[in-house]
Amino acid sequence: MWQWITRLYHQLGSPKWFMQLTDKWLPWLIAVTALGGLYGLVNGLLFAPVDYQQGNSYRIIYIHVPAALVAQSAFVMMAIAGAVYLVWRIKMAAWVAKAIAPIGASFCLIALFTGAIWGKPTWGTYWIWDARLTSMLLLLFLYFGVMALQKAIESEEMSYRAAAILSLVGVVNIPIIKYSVNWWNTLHQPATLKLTEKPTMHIDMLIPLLVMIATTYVLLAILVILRTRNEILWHERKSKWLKQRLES
Amino acid sequence: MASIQLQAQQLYCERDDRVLFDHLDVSLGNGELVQISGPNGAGKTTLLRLLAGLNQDFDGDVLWHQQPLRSVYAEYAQQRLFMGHLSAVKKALTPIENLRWLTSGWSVPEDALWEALTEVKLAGYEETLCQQLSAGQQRRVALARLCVTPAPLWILDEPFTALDVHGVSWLETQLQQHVERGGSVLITSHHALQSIPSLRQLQLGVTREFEQ
Amino acid sequence: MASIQLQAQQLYCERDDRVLFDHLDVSLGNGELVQISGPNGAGKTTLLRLLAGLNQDFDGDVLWHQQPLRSVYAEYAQQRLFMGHLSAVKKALTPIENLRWLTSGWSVPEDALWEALTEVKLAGYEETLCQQLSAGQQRRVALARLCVTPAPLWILDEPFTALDVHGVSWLETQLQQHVERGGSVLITSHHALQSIPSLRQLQLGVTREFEQ
Amino acid sequence: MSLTRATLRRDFILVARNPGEWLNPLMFFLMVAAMFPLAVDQDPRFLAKIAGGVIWVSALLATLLSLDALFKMDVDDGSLEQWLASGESMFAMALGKALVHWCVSGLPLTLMSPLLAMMLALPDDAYAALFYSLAIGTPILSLLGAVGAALTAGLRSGGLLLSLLILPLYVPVLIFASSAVYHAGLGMPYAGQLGFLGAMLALAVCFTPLAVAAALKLNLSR
Amino acid sequence: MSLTRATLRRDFILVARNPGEWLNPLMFFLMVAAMFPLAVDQDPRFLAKIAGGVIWVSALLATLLSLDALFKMDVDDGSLEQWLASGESMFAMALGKALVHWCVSGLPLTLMSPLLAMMLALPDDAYAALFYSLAIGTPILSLLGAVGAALTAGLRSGGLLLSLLILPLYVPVLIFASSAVYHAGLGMPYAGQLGFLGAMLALAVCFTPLAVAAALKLNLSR
Ligand code: HEM
Ligand SMILES: Nc1ncnc2c1ncn2[C@@H]1O[C@H](COP(=O)(O)OP(=O)(O)OP(=O)(O)O)[C@@H](O)[C@H]1O
Ligand SMILES: Nc1ncnc2c1ncn2[C@@H]1O[C@H](COP(=O)(O)OP(=O)(O)OP(=O)(O)O)[C@@H](O)[C@H]1O
Ligand SMILES: [Mg+2]
Ligand SMILES: [Mg+2]
Repeated sequence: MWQWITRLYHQLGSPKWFMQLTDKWLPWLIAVTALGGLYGLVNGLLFAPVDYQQGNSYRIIYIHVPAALVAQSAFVMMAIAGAVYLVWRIKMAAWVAKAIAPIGASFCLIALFTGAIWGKPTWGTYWIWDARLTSMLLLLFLYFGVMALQKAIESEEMSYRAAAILSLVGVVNIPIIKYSVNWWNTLHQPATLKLTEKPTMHIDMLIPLLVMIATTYVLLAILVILRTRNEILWHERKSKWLKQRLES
Repeated sequence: MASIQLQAQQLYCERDDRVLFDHLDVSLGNGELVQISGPNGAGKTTLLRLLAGLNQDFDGDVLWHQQPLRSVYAEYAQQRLFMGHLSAVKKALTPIENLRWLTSGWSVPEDALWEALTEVKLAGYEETLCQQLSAGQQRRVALARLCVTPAPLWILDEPFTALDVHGVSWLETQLQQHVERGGSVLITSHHALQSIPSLRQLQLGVTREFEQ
Repeated sequence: MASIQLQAQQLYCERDDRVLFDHLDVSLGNGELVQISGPNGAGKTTLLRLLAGLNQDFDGDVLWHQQPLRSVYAEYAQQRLFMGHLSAVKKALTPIENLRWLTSGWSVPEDALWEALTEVKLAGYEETLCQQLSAGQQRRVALARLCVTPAPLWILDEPFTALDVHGVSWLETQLQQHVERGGSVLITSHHALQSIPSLRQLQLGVTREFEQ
Repeated sequence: MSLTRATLRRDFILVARNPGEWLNPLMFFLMVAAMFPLAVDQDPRFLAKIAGGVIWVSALLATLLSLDALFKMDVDDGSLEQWLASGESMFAMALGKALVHWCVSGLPLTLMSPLLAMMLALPDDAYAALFYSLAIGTPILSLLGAVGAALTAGLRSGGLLLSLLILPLYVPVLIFASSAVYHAGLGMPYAGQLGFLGAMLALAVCFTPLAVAAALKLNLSR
Repeated sequence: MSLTRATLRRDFILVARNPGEWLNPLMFFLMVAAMFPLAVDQDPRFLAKIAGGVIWVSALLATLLSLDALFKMDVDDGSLEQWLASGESMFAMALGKALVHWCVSGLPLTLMSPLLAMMLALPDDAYAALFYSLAIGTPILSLLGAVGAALTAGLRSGGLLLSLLILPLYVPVLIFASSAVYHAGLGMPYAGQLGFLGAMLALAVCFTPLAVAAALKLNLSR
């Protein structure tokens, strides 16, 4: 058992192993994304029944909800990777954390953007200060904070560690922020516009949605892997194994 | 080399009720090197900044070609190069960018700048950000302009700071050559400059000792 | 004097893909003075900070009494005094207040502090704000603690900066006395320290020259 | 321990010698709050509704601005290096620094808040709530802010970056505090909100010094 | 002249190398504006009334914060000394510095303002007024701010002191600009207010560089 753990530890820390592993995995992951995406989008956009309240505009849910969920999970992943780096000084973890930040922020932007587009037909406005929207916006700010800090520090080591500390502080705060924002929104007098009460979902709508959510997580994995590989290629550009690899 | 004629007469300066110098006369012409020496706190930096026209908190006259410094300041500025304690090297720029800025008052051709960096042993670091250079290397960036600016009068405050042995002897050679070409130098340094023949010393008073 | 046993084995450090030192061994015991020398950018400051436990960005072991530095850091810190490029002198405080802070890790009696300031020729300036002192005088404030801290191991980065001739010889005497008392000193300086008999030199590699 | 105590004493001497350090945040607080009526509407009934929020936002910004210098000076002049070289506990140091900061920013703001409340026509019932919420809330701002200040201490464009990092973290404090004031103004109970603020303060005291210490140690390997 | 041009080029290189310099004020602007609904009330009808004022106050604060570094870096590293030593015209230099500052702070804010206007439910009629008032008003903020930045460049707690010095000077800009936006929201004409802003801008371009130059020369006799 212990041996297995130490082996895993060394493997996880090894860029070479990561490259080899992801060489094998990437095609499969991409295939899964393509299939899942195709299925989810075709079913969601073409075959799922029309919503009796919102007509066809609800179909943006197939992008909006997965993006929102992934954006939140990505932050947690980033914080975990950061913590691993802080404790064990595994360079790989820092590279993964660095790779996640812009991806998470992008998903966050997608969720906000699709939500805003969706808001226009449903609420008649692009933006209201609803609890969920607000906490999503704050999440975006947290992402920007981490990225800005990373950019601002020249020494690479330091920037990794600083970003890790910040994302840990952030991840502790996310539940507090979410909670307080929820509470704020429900205790003040209610806004004139509200998220439409969600009709219990038709099964034909639900399945494509679940597929899309799963697919988006896989997409997140792919993007993180690709960006991490870039980091590896850059940082290990002098190493022997990489030169051999590139030659063969 | 343009003609140099800097004269200071009857300078008087006090800081915090302590007289730094009084009835001080300084004059400088072509081919001269004046080292201002004295213990810490004697007023060397103060005197240098004053002669460079950067400090007007004194009594007495500073003349450039017989004219008060302030009235011909722009011309004077063209003719003298000032290097203070602070090196004006931006850490977020590369040595070549810094040098370009430092010499922008004179029109210096681009390749002369690259040569100057090579001259101060920074070849290969031209495109590295200065924050990644060591203390002495940053200092060399600032010194590189001595090779390229045409100003005949140099005013240097502790230019030997942070330089290694080679750097020091390089700078001594520069000073000497400049003086031989007919330029002149006003310098403070705790470093002995004996190797330069035309050296003149200007000793500033010792700091007052307090009784306990 | 407490016993000193600092060992560094197989140190390796690179910055920006340039190896500063490799397979470097350093050891220091009572009564030794090691001067780390080398040209600008050789890695002297880096090595010093690393031996002081202020930089962990290297490979190899640094041992204090046979134990890894990080595991006995608090004890080690009590035994060594570190002075870097930055002097940690607050300009809005007076010399005596600064010195009090600088020595607060050891319990130093108040009158020893005043004596130390007299020793570095700052008598009379004890209650002046440091921003009104000259470059060299500010440096002396930081140096004053050499006279009063009981730490046996001194790590000093370019301590001669900005000192005048008297200051330099004073500091040399201090170093010599400290070593004679059984203390030890690790120092970088572009200044020659020949006067001290037990001097050992540690030469760091020359900077890589680039071809044009 | 001794160095921590010496540092606290030194910091208070510095503040005493440069009263701007506590006067400036206070003035800024007053000015920002005073700008709102100019920018929005001077009608007291209208102001009464926004007063609590405006005062809290101003307090938050004033705290933020004064955070910038918290560790920067110490990094620049080498004091932090000496501190790290001393091998003493960072936790105590971080806590001490936050305490000094609060005494310099949060405390004067809290004491001055009734004046602003009056100028902005805050309902009488809400004065106590404003005072208590500031008294409990501003220490949280100092503690969280210290994390940001430590992370950005060695950087060039520190001030703004710092704001970016910690403004989102300030949101819960802002929400609970301004809601306390708002409810008090309507005559409703607000003990719950203050309780939450208290809980947050307890959490912050325990954990933020850890983050500050870790962030300061980053400066080790510069 | 050549040094002024070199300085402009150098400053733009520095900005390009450190995008935080223009991104951070922008983010700060967005964040501060987003705090208000949290602190006050999220009802769109209510927000619509304060939106113009809130956006302008946020813009003003964002500009203020980014001013701090305008001359400070140059003083600290000796660039200003070199500049003074060069004997070139200070007027051009001051104007150039303000221009760079505006490109980095005011311009991005102006371009982003419609987004914030949307989030704060600004009435549709007021969008144009907001945009124009920012386009004319933020250069004034940069120019006036440069005076404060020059005065406080050599000081320790510059940031806050700077705010204190120039916030009062910003008040007229704030009043005219927010009144323009407010009137536009009610469907009333607002050309008059913009006219005043324009006149102020013209004045500021002519005179503030003189003040900046004088303030920088104070650093001569340090
Ligand atoms: C900018 C605008 C919007 C943002 C930022 C936003 C944000 C979010 C977030 C963060 C989630 C994830 C679920 C969670 O964590 O609770 C979510 C889910 C969802 N959103 Fe939005 N949203 C926006 C607009 C809208 C609009 C206009 C609608 C439809 C009227 C909508 C309907 C939904 C639904 C149905 C879900 C999934 C159900 C659930 O998980 O609760 N959203 N949104
Ligand atoms: N912050 C940094 N980031 C990256 N590289 C650095 C950094 N600081 C120094 N270096 C590199 O490390 C090398 C050694 O620097 P160091 O400051 O140790 O030199 P030094 O021997 O003390 O030189 P000097 O005599 O000029 O003080 C330099 O050549 C520089 O390129
Ligand atoms: N900003 C200041 N305000 C008031 N007095 C000052 C100021 N700067 C320097 N002084 C005083 O002027 C005296 C001379 O300072 P100056 O910096 O000219 O000395 P220096 O000869 O250059 O010394 P060093 O060799 O240490 O550089 C000092 O003793 C100091 O007391
Ligand atoms: Mg001097
Ligand atoms: Mg060095």
